[in-house]
Amino acid sequence: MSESSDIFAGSTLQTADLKPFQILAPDGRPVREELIPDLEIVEELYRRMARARYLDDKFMVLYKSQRLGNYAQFGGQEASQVASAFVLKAKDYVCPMYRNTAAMITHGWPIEKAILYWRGHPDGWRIPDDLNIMPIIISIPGQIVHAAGVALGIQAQNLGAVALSYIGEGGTSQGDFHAGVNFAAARKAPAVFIIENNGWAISVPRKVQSGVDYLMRRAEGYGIPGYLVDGNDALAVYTTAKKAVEDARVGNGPSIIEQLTYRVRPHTTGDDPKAYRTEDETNEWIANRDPIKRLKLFLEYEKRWNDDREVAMQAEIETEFTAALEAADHAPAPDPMALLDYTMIEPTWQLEEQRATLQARVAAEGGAA
Amino acid sequence: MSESSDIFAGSTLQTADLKPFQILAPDGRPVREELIPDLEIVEELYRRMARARYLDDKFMVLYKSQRLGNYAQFGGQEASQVASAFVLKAKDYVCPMYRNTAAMITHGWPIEKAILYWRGHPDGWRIPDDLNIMPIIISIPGQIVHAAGVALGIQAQNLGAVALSYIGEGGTSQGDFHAGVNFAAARKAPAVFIIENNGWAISVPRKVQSGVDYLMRRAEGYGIPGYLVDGNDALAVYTTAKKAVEDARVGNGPSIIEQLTYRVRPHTTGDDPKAYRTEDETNEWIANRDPIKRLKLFLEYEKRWNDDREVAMQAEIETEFTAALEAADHAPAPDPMALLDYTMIEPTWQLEEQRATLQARVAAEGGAA
Amino acid sequence: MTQVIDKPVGQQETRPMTMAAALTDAMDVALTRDPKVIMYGEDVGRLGGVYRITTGLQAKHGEARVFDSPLSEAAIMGTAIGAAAVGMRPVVEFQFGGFMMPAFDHIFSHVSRYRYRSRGRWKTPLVVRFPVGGGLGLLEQHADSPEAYLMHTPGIKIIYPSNPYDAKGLLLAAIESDDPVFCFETIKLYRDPKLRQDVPTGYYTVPLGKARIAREGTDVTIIAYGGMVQPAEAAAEAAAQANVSCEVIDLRSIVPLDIDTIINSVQKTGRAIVVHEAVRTGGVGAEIAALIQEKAFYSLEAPIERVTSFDTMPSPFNALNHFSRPEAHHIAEAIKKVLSA
Amino acid sequence: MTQVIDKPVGQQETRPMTMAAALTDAMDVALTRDPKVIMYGEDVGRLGGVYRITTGLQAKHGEARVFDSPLSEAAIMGTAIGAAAVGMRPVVEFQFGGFMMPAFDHIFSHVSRYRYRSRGRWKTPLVVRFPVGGGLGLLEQHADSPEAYLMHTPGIKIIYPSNPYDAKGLLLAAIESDDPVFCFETIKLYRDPKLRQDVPTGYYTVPLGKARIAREGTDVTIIAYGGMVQPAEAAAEAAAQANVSCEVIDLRSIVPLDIDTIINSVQKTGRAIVVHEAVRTGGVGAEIAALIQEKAFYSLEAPIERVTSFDTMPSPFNALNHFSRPEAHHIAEAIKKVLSA
Ligand SMILES: Cc1ncc(C[n+]2csc(CCOP(=O)(O)OP(=O)(O)O)c2C)c(N)n1
Ligand SMILES: Cc1ncc(C[n+]2csc(CCOP(=O)(O)OP(=O)(O)O)c2C)c(N)n1
Ligand SMILES: [Mg+2]
Ligand SMILES: [Mg+2]
Repeated sequence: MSESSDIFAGSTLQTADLKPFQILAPDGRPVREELIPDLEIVEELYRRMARARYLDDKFMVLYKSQRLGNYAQFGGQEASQVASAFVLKAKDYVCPMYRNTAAMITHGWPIEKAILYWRGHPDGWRIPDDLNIMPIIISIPGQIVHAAGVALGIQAQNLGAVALSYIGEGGTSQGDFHAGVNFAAARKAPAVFIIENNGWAISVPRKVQSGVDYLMRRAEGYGIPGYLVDGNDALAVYTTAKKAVEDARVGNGPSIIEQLTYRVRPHTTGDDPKAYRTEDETNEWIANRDPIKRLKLFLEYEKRWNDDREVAMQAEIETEFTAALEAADHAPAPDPMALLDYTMIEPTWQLEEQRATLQARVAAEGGAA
Repeated sequence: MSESSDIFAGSTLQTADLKPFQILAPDGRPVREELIPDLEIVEELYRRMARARYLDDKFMVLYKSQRLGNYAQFGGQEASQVASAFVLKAKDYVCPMYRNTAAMITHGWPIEKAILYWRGHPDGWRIPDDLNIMPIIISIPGQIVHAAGVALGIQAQNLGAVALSYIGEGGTSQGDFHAGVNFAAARKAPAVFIIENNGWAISVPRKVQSGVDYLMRRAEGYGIPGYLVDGNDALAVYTTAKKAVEDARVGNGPSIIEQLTYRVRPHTTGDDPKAYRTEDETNEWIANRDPIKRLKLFLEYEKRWNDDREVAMQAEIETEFTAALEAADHAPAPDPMALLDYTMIEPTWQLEEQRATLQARVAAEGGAA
Repeated sequence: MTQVIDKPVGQQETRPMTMAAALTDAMDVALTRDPKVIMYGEDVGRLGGVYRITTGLQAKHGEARVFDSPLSEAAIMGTAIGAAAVGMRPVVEFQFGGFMMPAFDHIFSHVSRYRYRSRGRWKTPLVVRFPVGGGLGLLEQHADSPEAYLMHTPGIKIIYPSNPYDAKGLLLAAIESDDPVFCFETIKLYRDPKLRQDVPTGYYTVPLGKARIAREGTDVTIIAYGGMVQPAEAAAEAAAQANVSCEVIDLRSIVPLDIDTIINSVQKTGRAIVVHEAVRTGGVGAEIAALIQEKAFYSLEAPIERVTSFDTMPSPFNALNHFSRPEAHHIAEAIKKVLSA
Repeated sequence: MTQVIDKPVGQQETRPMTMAAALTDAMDVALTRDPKVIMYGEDVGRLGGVYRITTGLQAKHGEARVFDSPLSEAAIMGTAIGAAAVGMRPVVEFQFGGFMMPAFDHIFSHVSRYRYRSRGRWKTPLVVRFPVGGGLGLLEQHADSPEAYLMHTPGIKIIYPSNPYDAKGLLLAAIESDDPVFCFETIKLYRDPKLRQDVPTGYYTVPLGKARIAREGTDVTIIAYGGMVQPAEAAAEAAAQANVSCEVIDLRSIVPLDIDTIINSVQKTGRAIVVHEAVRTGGVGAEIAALIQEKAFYSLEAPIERVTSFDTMPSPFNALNHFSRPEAHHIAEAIKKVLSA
């Protein structure tokens, strides 16, 4: 692919052919035996991915019965999110976007909070005090720049932590993707940027976003490592994220990891992909490249898994989720004052006036305020 | 420099070592004899670069005597601007930034207009009807995105033209650099993006902007060619720009060209570089790497140039400039209504009211309106 | 309820349309009439936009004229400027109003000034469309109403339709305008069945800068636009029960602003309320209040009231939306207030 | 001419300072007091910023705390949010006010909402400083006054000093504020020798939201801020010759806005003029006019006047600047107008 014009000494064009890094083939067989992590870890990854999948399935059900708002599903991207967030320590920060529920619960977000968040309940918006998760960002791709800033703050305070941020392949077309990554790279700040290339930005296919074959080639332009990874191979994701995070932690600066995966589900629960892509394409990924199935097959080959364990695990997952749902269902009705709380630490008189208006409106409705 | 980790099949990091493309060495000797363009062209380039230098020198003098506003000098970057804009046809578009006076006059901007522009005179802001030069952009780097749009318009109307835009190396850190280049690359629109890397963004040295060695490596991330060029070698600039422009014209899409040059003069006439860089650094460029001297030496070796021709040329340049200055000096005093003209094609009533206010104010001052 | 004025005489064929359908139809007409019109944005091609307002246009007019762009509002806006300058008439879409901000440098620094900057050499006849407003329990940032940012930015026009007929006519006028125009489309109105009305299928325009008197009245003037016209009308209807006669003005466009209609009305009623969904401080309501007191000072019998959202983020808390986003009963309170002043 | 109020009692040492020097001193004090304070932006390190407001700070406090950033306002703003959230107190600089727009998504979508969005988990105590205003014959885009865009954006504060004492005290209060603050610095005032005054060399703050009565008066209230305070004072002085007594209010901060001082004054004078350099439509003047008529309706004896720049690009035409940018004699006309109403 390299343009070796003999005239232009200094020209470049996609100088290296790239293949996504894999440890497990889609059928679960190791292709890089020597890189298999400790099997305890593999098992734990499997459990957490299964747990995430269960949540994603349940959220769809809750949405359909109007017990959840419009929700951005991650189903099919469990390896990509879980196996990467899994490498973090508690002191590390996740800077999430809307599709990162799996990464967030992996970093410790309580499922109950996730339910409340996607119900638009104030208690869901509150990030628990001990959790280093930044607010979910909807305006694409603010989180990338915030992550660079978190990394700057980590660096300045010598916290020994890392900021991990995610972005969709569509989001990489935004100017801020560039501005944020470049800033972090220029200052060697401890950030890791994961591009979850799930093939689609709502209805827009990957190829519309850019003329380049792989988006991690952008790393070349920042002087930082870029990794191309099979994003449905949990072990490849884990291994790469671990390297990138530890590199960042020791002061080697940021990396970009492109994880090739697929959004097998609609963009959000409100979307219908039939309008823009074939079911065949989707079904192929579901049938042959499911990240959870792949890991399970591997564990089965390794004799680390069987039906009994599966059944027990699923029961555990269900119990946990059911308890979380119950807790969420019992959350008090949102306090209407939440509309104005937290706008400012020192509210303006205008906000105080509006608070009085709000109180009056609530009272008129027979509310509590 | 390439990171050939045997673990990560898909990793990249600055895979190729790069050297700037050169045709002439700094001493004027050809290093790529076979690539010397027609000597007529070389002579014309020399004349135009000398003309540009003369203007830049004069503008400094005019500024000092308060006959010009604060002006962004290009002195030292003549090869970079003149030899690139020179490859354009009249139907091609230049999307300039504030430092591109040399490129603009090369594409046909009358010197008289340039003087008026930098005097803040309305007649200088008006771009003549037959000239395909877009407005000078100050907010960095709007022109890059506009160029992508001009290229889109060219493509849609099959105009067979190309949009050429310039940006400083500092400007490449902006999000919009990325958004604009990526858009053009994704649509294979006929645009060429020249990074004039003159070492400094006001007081900020190149290395602060990014961790990468050469900014043209960004091209890799858009799947387009990137060229690294000795920006003080007019023939290398010319040859590269020609290739990039003709590639764009025939539908091969955009390129990024990084031209290594140096801002030997202050950022603008109002700046004093002593505050942030050594005079040695600057003097080295002036003494050993001046683009005009290099071309002259070459022409002299080739026996295409001598003192008589030099004297005659300088006289011509002076005559032209003097006439332009005279014309500019005789431009009518700016019509105060220029303050509101051209804000809207269909002005709002507010603008009409303000027009009346303006008229009254002008009248009160004994003005013409 | 919605009265249509300015209906072109002699216009024959009509079809019942929602606001969404009327907007789609406007673009179809524009694409058909003028080969310089192109449309792009995120998801506008195959999908027809997340609200399906460009549905069918790519299929009918081809991928060269209606296409998906990379995900970058700055690129969408900035390239529209360049393309418009060299002869096209781009009609581009942002996916939501709140997502215009990555493009804001191109709005503030460029689209507003490109013509001025070149002293008329380059004009930028382009239209930017986007859904705005809340009340639908969507995610955060899907309910913003950023018109005041644009109103404070010279050189551009702003349309804000409240019904299908106006939507089509205003959008066609916007596409025809040589000044750049921003088109605010209230999500809540897109498919509101109450608004469905007979709209001419052919070409017509509704002139920019002419407000519509949605309801005549003599006691209080209520000034609204977009999604706030309905609650204003509802409040007026309710007030009528109590023998209070409200005039409801639907601005249709914010720039140009039909000051004559506003002032005439306030001179008659002596009392004014401005309603908008955007946050209060520094909103369009402030400008209109400032203008009214400037131009109808001696007619005013009560302070001008503003009914707006609170000065905070548009609520992502589904259950609480209705406490902040103006509703008919909030306007009713304002009516009481201006009457008791 | 400039009266200083709120001078902390017992403050001993002072030094004569221009506004530029006072701002530099404020930052020096902040860097010395609080290790969490860091400063970055374009050219702020070695050069000390294009207006040299950060001069000497890198040399004194080190490159780790005062540094040049890549040329990207979005990166500057966005990283300041992240860094502030995890414990720093960034004080960042945009090179000019008009250049904040590439960062506007981070302003509109993020810095204003980050705390709200996390329901208090993350706060963003940061300050963004930048030079604004014109009258100096600089290039285009070097004379903008974008405060109205920020005023309409909830969750942030805006300071706008008019003299050295306030500049230092407001900036220190801003750095201490746990809410994000935007600091507008009028270029024309930076080194205005008329403003040079004795300023305490130590730590002190001027509280945000308390306006300064720059001149007492009884006939007309003139509300101004930043670079407009001087022309307002000059107009008041001229009016005094004709026995018209003007009260001049220097707002000091736009958010919070000292509405009490404004309303008290208008209740006394019955006449109000708001002056700003920003374009007229949708400006801060509209909000203040709207508030005055809301809260002092029955005291008003004339329509509130606005003296502002025209609704167009701040003039790049050096010779013409003074026709648009408010000057004392424009304010004088407004005084006549409100008196003759
Ligand atoms: C600034 C901005 N513009 C537009 C949108 C609307 N939008 C939401 S999701 C989406 C597609 C994102 O695709 P991608 O980045 O690939 O992430 P994915 O949803 O596939 O995870 C768009 C355009 C947005 N959220 N923010
Ligand atoms: C959006 C924006 N931010 C800041 C500036 C102020 N500024 C003017 S020139 C300059 C440095 C530009 O350096 P570079 O891009 O290398 O171009 P050069 O001046 O060296 O040609 C800066 C920061 C600007 N013009 N626009
Ligand atoms: Mg995607
Ligand atoms: Mg430079």
